[in-house]
Amino acid sequence: MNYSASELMTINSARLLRDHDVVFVGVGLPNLACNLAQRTHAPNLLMIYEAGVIGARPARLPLSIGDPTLVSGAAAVCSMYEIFTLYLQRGNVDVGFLGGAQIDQFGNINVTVIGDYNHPKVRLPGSGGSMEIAAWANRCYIITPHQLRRFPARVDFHTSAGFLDGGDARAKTGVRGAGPQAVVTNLGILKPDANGELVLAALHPGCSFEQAQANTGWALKQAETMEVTPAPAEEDLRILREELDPQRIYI
Amino acid sequence: MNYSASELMTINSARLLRDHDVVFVGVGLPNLACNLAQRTHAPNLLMIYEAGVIGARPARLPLSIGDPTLVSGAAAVCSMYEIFTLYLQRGNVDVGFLGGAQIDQFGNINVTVIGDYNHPKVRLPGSGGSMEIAAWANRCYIITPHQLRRFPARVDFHTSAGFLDGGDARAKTGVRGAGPQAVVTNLGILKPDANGELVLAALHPGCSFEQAQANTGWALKQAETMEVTPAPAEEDLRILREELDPQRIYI
Amino acid sequence: MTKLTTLSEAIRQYVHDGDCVFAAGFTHLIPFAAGHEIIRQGRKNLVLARATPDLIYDQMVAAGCARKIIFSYIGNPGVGSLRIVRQEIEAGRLEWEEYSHFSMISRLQAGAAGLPFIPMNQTAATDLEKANPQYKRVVDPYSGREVIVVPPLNPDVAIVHVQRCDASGNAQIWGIIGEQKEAAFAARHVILTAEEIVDEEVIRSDPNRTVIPGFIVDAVCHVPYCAHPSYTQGYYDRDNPFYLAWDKISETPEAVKAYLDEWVYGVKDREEYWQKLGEETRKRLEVAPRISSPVNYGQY
Amino acid sequence: MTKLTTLSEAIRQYVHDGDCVFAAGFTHLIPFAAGHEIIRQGRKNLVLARATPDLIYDQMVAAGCARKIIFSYIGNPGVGSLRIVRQEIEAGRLEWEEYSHFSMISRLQAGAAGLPFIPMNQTAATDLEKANPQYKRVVDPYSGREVIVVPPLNPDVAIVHVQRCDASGNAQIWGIIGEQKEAAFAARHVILTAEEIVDEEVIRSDPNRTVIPGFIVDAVCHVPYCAHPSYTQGYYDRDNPFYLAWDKISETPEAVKAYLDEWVYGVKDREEYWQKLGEETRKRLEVAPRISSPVNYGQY
Repeated sequence: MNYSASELMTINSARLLRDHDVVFVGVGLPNLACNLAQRTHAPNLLMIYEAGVIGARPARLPLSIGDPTLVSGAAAVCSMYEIFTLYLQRGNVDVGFLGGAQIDQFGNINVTVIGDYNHPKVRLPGSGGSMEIAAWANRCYIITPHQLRRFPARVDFHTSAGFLDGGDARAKTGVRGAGPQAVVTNLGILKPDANGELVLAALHPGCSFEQAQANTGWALKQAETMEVTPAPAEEDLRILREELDPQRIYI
Repeated sequence: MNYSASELMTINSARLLRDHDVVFVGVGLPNLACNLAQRTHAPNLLMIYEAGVIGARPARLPLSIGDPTLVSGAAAVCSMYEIFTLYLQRGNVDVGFLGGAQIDQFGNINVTVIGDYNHPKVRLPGSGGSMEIAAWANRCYIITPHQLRRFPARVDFHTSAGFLDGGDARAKTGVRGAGPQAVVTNLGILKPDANGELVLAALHPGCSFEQAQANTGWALKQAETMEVTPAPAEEDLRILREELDPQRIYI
Repeated sequence: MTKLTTLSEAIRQYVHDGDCVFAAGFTHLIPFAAGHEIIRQGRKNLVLARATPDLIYDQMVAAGCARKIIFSYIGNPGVGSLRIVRQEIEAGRLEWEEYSHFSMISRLQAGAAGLPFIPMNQTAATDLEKANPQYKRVVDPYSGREVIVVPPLNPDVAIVHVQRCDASGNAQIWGIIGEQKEAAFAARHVILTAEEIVDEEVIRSDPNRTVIPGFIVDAVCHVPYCAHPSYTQGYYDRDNPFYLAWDKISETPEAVKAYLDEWVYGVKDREEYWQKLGEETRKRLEVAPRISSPVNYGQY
Repeated sequence: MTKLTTLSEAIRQYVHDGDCVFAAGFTHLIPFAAGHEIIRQGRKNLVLARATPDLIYDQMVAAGCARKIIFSYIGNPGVGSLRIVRQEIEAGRLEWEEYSHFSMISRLQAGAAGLPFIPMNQTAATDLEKANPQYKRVVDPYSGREVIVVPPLNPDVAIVHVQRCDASGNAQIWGIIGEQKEAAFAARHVILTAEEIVDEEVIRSDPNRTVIPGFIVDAVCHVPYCAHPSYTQGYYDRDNPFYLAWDKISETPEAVKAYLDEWVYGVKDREEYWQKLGEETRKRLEVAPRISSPVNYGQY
């Protein structure tokens, strides 16, 4: 069976979602993953969008976080201040999805700047919602291609917190969310160990530890029980290709 | 011409309102005064009700602060948190009306308790909105019958601030509103002097300083220029009696 | 996922002796039927929180349900004194914790927003601040001046009456919205009572009207006329004569007992209560329609 | 009292060189026509504040209107980089002040609420806090733990696009409401642009839908299609091909100049712009109706 890296990451991300999860969804692959999960094993998944949309039922693939298709037919709309207070800060969000230009050994994320903040070599978009999502969602998932430049040992800038320097550093800050629980890449899945360090927990079919290590900027450990992810099911691919992204914009 | 004390107080209160004033209205006499002003010299008066109603156009006399007649046909409705933040605390309210079981020499108001707070002799309703209205409306007006027990030299409890102990005591707190600008009674009108002390500034037709003094719990001073208020106009009385309170509930 | 249940079952499951209860609704949508059901089920030692206790808490206090009241204005709105709450406070038989409206609603806002405290500007009136140790001060780090702060209020259960909701609890309210949303988000459990349970497509035709999302709701109860003698905008009017009558009833323990016996203990549920009110009262509270102009969300 | 005027006159009167401008709208209702009019009138040294600068600020920065930008996310939404803002920041030619979305909107909320600061819980990510001295900390007097605070943002002028309002500026919005209300209440002056100016009876038929009351509004401008290439819920769709096209245009100064010459300086106003877009584009952005279920307010 043939599938793209995006399809592989989307399907593996969908598997991490549980029925009745309240998910803070981003556009692109997270949106596809949530819609896929809802059509398969998590029919009661509740999708919340940063723009203030609750229980969206997009009739078409949303092309931006504020696409009007998210609103028509949604259960509720609220203001931006409300989505960050009543929903996120209050602890009503189970899952947040994050991406990042850099993700480091302890799951910290940089989407702000490459180089010095005040004299940026590359100026990135900045936090948007990610600083608070990473802090306050019960669980966070990161979807990103596995490339060496994306996985440095340390991020240039802490836009959002993973496990900081590891150990109990995150817990000591009193932040409510449990932090990044998985990083889904095109090679496998990284998960934090007891010390908060991202270790390789699963490989996708046909991928090797050596590939993962070659694309990771620190000495990558393996989880005690290394798994191989099941290959994407035909039905999952059909839903992605025929129903969710027929124009193949993201997959 | 015959008129009641309530009519007299209402008409004199209405005169204090200016066109385009944004008024935080209470039910009862303040509501009548505002509606009278709007039908006479202040057609652009904007009425805001504590329950979160902006630009109300009540079709009947509202019997409580949350009467549904305030909402039907209003310009806007907002939450209670919003009425106190976006409107009052932000400084968008020109005029607030207050009443009180006790009003003292410096315009401080008590609607909380007679006697000791923890062992109340008479437990009154408490602040409601009045603590913040007295602090943050640009101007406050008090409507109350002139009775000795209502005008003690000092209130038992500072529910809302007038000029505190006088002088610059209020200004020093940094509170934005200018405080009580007039107390309209059935005998006349008290206004704060430069020291914040309430002095008799006007008498209604046929009322005397001696009457006012006899019903005031401190040595009442007279303003430099004492006025006699014009008698209620026939048209004002007609509007009150025929249009605003035909069942004579408040007047 | 349906959360439909009876009010009696919802109260049984989510209101326990000793709980802090927030029966929401600023002058509008006051869930009287829920208060009556709590009385019928004999709950004790409740902490009753509401900006304006209104007749609902006066009756619950009279029935012996409460140990403490948290409020910002105790009056019979538009009528006068709230006799029973007042008398119990004066007699030292009821604990109380008191705020201004703004600090009361700020506590709920902090509770709903997940904040450890929320600031307010000073009012120069400091006696309540001295009387209630929940008020504290914090220095504004920008100006060096002090602001007043209050801690979050997170009731064990909020009871919120709404005009319409779907079976999952996505709820729409119009007219005075008071603190309905904040109460629901602040509370640990949420019981909705609704004039109408509608198809979810009605709710989803106007998502901006939704004040409470279903996923924070525990129980959805179809209780028409739940708010009588207060009102529901567009459904029925405030029963002002009853507010006046209560002023008399609450003057004597005998009259209060007779009222509770007849109108609370003596009826099974709100439907029986509503029928018992009689044709004339029901007729008097009817309102003629005044319909909103629709808006277009567009098919995208 | 009517506040109707032209957009050109409103910009002339309420937007001055050096002002802090908040052109509101989170992904929706972005007042592009107002941005273009500001460019045409040649304003300089503006401080441009918005959570997401979007193409509107990219174009205003390109046209030399801005000295500084206040933001929480600089991207071409759904497309990629916001090239001009990014390049001016990288080149050190544009000052910037940066927040997360939540702290950005908290600044507006503090500004709208009249508060000297507003708290947020900690996020454990402290680099932005270190980079931006506007962030400060305050000790929660209840727990002894620190919270993060930001000061109010009070722009000189907010420009808010709405679906409908009356001539006095009582404005109704549906779809994503973002920070429209907070921006209006926080700002010293408010310019409304509206798809439709309606009779006040339309507004007053549904007061709960009103987000901005007219009395805080300075100017009301009837500007259909103001938000293109962003969108107005129920009126027209987002012009996604233009968002993609801007990614190419903004690669070279020549293409940007040609764009501004043709589509901003080269047209008189939004109506000319909209006609110039052509029948095909206009047709492509049309949306079929999807109407809200009405509600009943009742005649009281």
